[in-house]
Amino acid sequence: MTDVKITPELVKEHGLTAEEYDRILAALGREPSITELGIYSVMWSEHCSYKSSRIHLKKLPTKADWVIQGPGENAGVIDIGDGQAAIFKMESHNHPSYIEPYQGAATGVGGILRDVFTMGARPVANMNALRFGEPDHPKTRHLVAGVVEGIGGYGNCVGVPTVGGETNFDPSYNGNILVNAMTVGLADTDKIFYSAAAGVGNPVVYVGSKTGRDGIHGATMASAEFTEDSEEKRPTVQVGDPFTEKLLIEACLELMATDAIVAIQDMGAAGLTSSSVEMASKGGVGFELILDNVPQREENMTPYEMCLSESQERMLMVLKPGREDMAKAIFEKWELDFAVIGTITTTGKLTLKFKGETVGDMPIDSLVDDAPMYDRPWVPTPKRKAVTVPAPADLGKAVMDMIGGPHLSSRRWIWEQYDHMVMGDTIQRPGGDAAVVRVHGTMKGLAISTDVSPRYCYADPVEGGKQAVAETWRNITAVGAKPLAITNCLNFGNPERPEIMGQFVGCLDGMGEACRALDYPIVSGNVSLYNETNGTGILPTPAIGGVGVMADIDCMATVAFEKAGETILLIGETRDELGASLYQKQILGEDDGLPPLVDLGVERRNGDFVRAMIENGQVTTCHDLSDGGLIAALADMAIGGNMGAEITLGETLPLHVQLFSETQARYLVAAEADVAETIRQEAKDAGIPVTVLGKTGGDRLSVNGDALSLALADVRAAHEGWLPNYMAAAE
Amino acid sequence: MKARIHITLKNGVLDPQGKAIEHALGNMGFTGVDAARQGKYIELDLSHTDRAKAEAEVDEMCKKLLANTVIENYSIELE
Amino acid sequence: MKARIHITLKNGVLDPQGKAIEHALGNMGFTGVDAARQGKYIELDLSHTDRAKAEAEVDEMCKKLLANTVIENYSIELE
Amino acid sequence: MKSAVIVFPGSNCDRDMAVALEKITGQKPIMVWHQEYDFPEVDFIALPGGFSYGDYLRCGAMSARSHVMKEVVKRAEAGVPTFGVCNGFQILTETGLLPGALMRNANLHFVCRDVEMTVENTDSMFTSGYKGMDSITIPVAHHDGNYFADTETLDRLEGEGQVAFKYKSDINGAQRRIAGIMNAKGNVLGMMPHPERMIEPALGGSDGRILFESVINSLG
Ligand SMILES: Nc1ncnc2c1ncn2[C@@H]1O[C@H](COP(=O)(O)OP(=O)(O)O)[C@@H](O)[C@H]1O
Ligand SMILES: [Mg+2]
Repeated sequence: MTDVKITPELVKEHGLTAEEYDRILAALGREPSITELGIYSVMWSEHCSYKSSRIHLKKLPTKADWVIQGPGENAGVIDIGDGQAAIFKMESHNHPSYIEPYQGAATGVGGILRDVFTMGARPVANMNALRFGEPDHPKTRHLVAGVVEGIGGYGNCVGVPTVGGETNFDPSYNGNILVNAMTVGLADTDKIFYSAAAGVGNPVVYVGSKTGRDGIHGATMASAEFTEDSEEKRPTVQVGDPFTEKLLIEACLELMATDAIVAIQDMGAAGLTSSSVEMASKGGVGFELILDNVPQREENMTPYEMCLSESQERMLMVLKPGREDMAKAIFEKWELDFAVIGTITTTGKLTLKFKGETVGDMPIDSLVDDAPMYDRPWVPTPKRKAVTVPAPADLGKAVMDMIGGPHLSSRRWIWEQYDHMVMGDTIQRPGGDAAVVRVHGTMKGLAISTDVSPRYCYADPVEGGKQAVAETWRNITAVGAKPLAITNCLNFGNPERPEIMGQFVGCLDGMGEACRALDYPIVSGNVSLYNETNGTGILPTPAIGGVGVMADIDCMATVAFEKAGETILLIGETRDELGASLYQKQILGEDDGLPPLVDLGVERRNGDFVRAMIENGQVTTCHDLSDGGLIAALADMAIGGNMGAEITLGETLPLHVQLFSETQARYLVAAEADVAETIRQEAKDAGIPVTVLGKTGGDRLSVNGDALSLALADVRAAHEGWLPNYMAAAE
Repeated sequence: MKARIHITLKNGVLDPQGKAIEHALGNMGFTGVDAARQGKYIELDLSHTDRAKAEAEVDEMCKKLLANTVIENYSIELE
Repeated sequence: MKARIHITLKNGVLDPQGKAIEHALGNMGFTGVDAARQGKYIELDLSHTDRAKAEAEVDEMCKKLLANTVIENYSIELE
Repeated sequence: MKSAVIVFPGSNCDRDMAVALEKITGQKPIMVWHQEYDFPEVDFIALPGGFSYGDYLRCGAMSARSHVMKEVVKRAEAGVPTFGVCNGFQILTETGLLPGALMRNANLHFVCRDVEMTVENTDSMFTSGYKGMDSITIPVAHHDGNYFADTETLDRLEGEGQVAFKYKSDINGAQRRIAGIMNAKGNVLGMMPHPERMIEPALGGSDGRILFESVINSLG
């Protein structure tokens, strides 16, 4: 069947262990051909098989009455009422973006868009969660520029608004940046498409771009730890073609409006191989593919290359018999390739033919179910001790450094490069707690937020995992929406190290606990391991993307102060929680102590209270407290509304603790005095801690008179200036 | 001295622009175009007088800024 | 036959890309660059056999699509 | 008002334009796919924003050479109000219906944000509703909005009242901060900002709506 001899070296080059190779021999009852070896290697890679994470992912809560489809399909699906569904997922494109930031990030966006429209959804919003190395690292600026341009280049061209995200800098990402992209789409609940193939004899159809030698072995690369010289090897990176993607979206949605499609799946990592194997496996059928029929961009492509190519903008479908011509006409109208490349069989095998010969014949089960699954050894992260965190030498300077520094400064420079308004439904633009996108043609809104605080996850994975989920929940609540479900992208170091595996297990435990307590299940996700260079892992970074719904976009809150003389209220209790805080890390240069405790009962109680105030129209100005604590939130609100504030804090805790503590489950709201008084009463009656802090107005931010008094203009200049100044500075 | 730099996509790298040009020319009735590729062309005016030094420096500029050597090739002519 | 087409901005048309290159090279410590201009480079594979005809047709392609003669000049080499 | 929205492969503000037209005129526009160039008579033709043909080669270049544009040019020359936004503006310059060209933004970055503009001529069919307004706010979202024309053309545009809008501050390097221009007859307008994105308070304001209402009023 093959003339390439399979040597132990070749097996190793394919990232397979000797033991894994033995499993292949057992599954086939013979030696694999080179094409088969390649296919097993990608199917069994960490990226496709989740071999280190599967055992733990199973423990996550994935069900609720409103969940239509949980993990396991291309994206998760939730019911948002009125016969409509929100479909969403987040995915990483970390390694490719480090090697070629523009194309890596661009193709990351392209890939996640396909995951969502594959299911019949029109994509309506993109988000991006980005982590870069320290600003002073010589590569950081170039990576930020390229990644942001790539995300914009792709999303803007496709015409899906990029409405939010998050951006962090930390030395642990110096050699391993994280680029996590999320897409949210909308569909009717009765028009959702799945990937399970069915119908023996049905045609298997390839549509989209032609196949080239792009990113061959990209999937295995994404699972291999970086070493210094992988930068030198410069593996083939894929180039995205957003124009073709746009055509593909329109063509697929047009075909989906008919009844021709039995099953559909995008070709993502490991391209044709993983898409056909997954479709066949889910449907319990076999696939026979005639590789000669695959549209090819380059000459003399081998079966190996065609099966492993990661060329972008391609989809695989199973059609009902006799619908080929109608489908073909649609794809030709959109000037896309269309080819029948195979049929569904009863064999339970993936059979590959090329030039009249069989070049591969593998049991589907062996590719999926026999994939190795590891219960890797892990050790729990040692518990830290509580610490007392001292006051800064100069309070005003500390506040200015934080608000005008890399961590809290405005990301305007980023989001202004993204078209965040196309499609005409962006009701809350980037810069607030959650983005809000109107459900087209209705008064409903989808609220979306991505969050995680890697500092906390590093200090205490369980609390950090809880906090990440809770923070998206809180951000969605703060705009007035009801959080419904989440997707995630779990970025960690090398799982073969027990400490890293311990972080992973801990974060998942925490996430699961929070999801259960908040009725906020996980419906899709992605795992990216081996984010490590020369043995140093990234901070554990389980990025969470939350989605919620509001019934009426006219009852929505934003962070900006609206009117002078309004009363500012703090909902929730402030404790001395400066361990693992941004203040401690940035101003004192230390990272120690316990991260803030996440009390999920309190989180839910406070959040439900705040949401009700927004829903019933009492409050239109609200901001949750997160990194940087009270003073950071207050500054955001003042800058957003171009209006100062004057507040007074009591003496129960030291001033710097009250300003910088990152105690969870807290919100700032502003309202007219009489409304504020009502709210205060209602909170008290509900047993929710509430404090009147002061009033909006003026052109300064002042706390306790002169204890802290900053000109708003200076605060704004620092906040808005840091990122553009940093990016404009000489390399 | 003048440097003329051509930057083209490496073999096998997808060239969406070239593909679109091919297509558009076909639609406009130009039938004889089998393939189109698009690259960049950069001209630099240099104050160098030493040719060898200029060449080395322009090569460095290409590597460090002008070309994206992950996906692009470049060639330099000095004049 | 192959056509190599250079498309450059006309004199007097501000070239934002060229300016940015100049600037970036300066920042990176390359001192000898007095000016930079960025243009396009397009290669066409032609099925023509008649050189004169090919030249005329490529010229038309440039006029009608490849160059915007309001702001750009073009030059054609056949090979 | 009967209107048509021309759709090219890669247009992506076609739906936004159609929604705005329907909301404001009360009538669904017809969507004209670029290959269906034989479309019914309409009172108003809109070329929407987006990335037709991926903005490859030059923004708007390939669309401008399409069959449907031959038809649009014919009708525009015969006096049908024709309106290009963003990519539509780029297409209008590429066809020669409007002078000049739109180049890469001076800072090379895509820019998406609200911009303040002055209305330079409030006597046109597109802008009469802006009489008395010192400044209006409409969002931009483009990579190539840097308007260029030679000095003579610029002087003529300004002298003849063909400049419709100017940015109040420089956002993309455009000569004389030009944001939108009209042809000599005043029935063709091209502009970079997106009025169809500013038609209701929920989207941040309604200044864009006035433009469409002006056209409706002028048609009587
Ligand atoms: N990469 C990005 N892309 C788009 N928007 C971003 C990005 N990074 C941050 N933002 C936006 O900046 C604002 C502040 O972000 P962040 O500080 O993470 O908010 P929060 O603390 O409320 O989670 C949010 O509106 C967010 O959507
Ligand atoms: Mg927030």
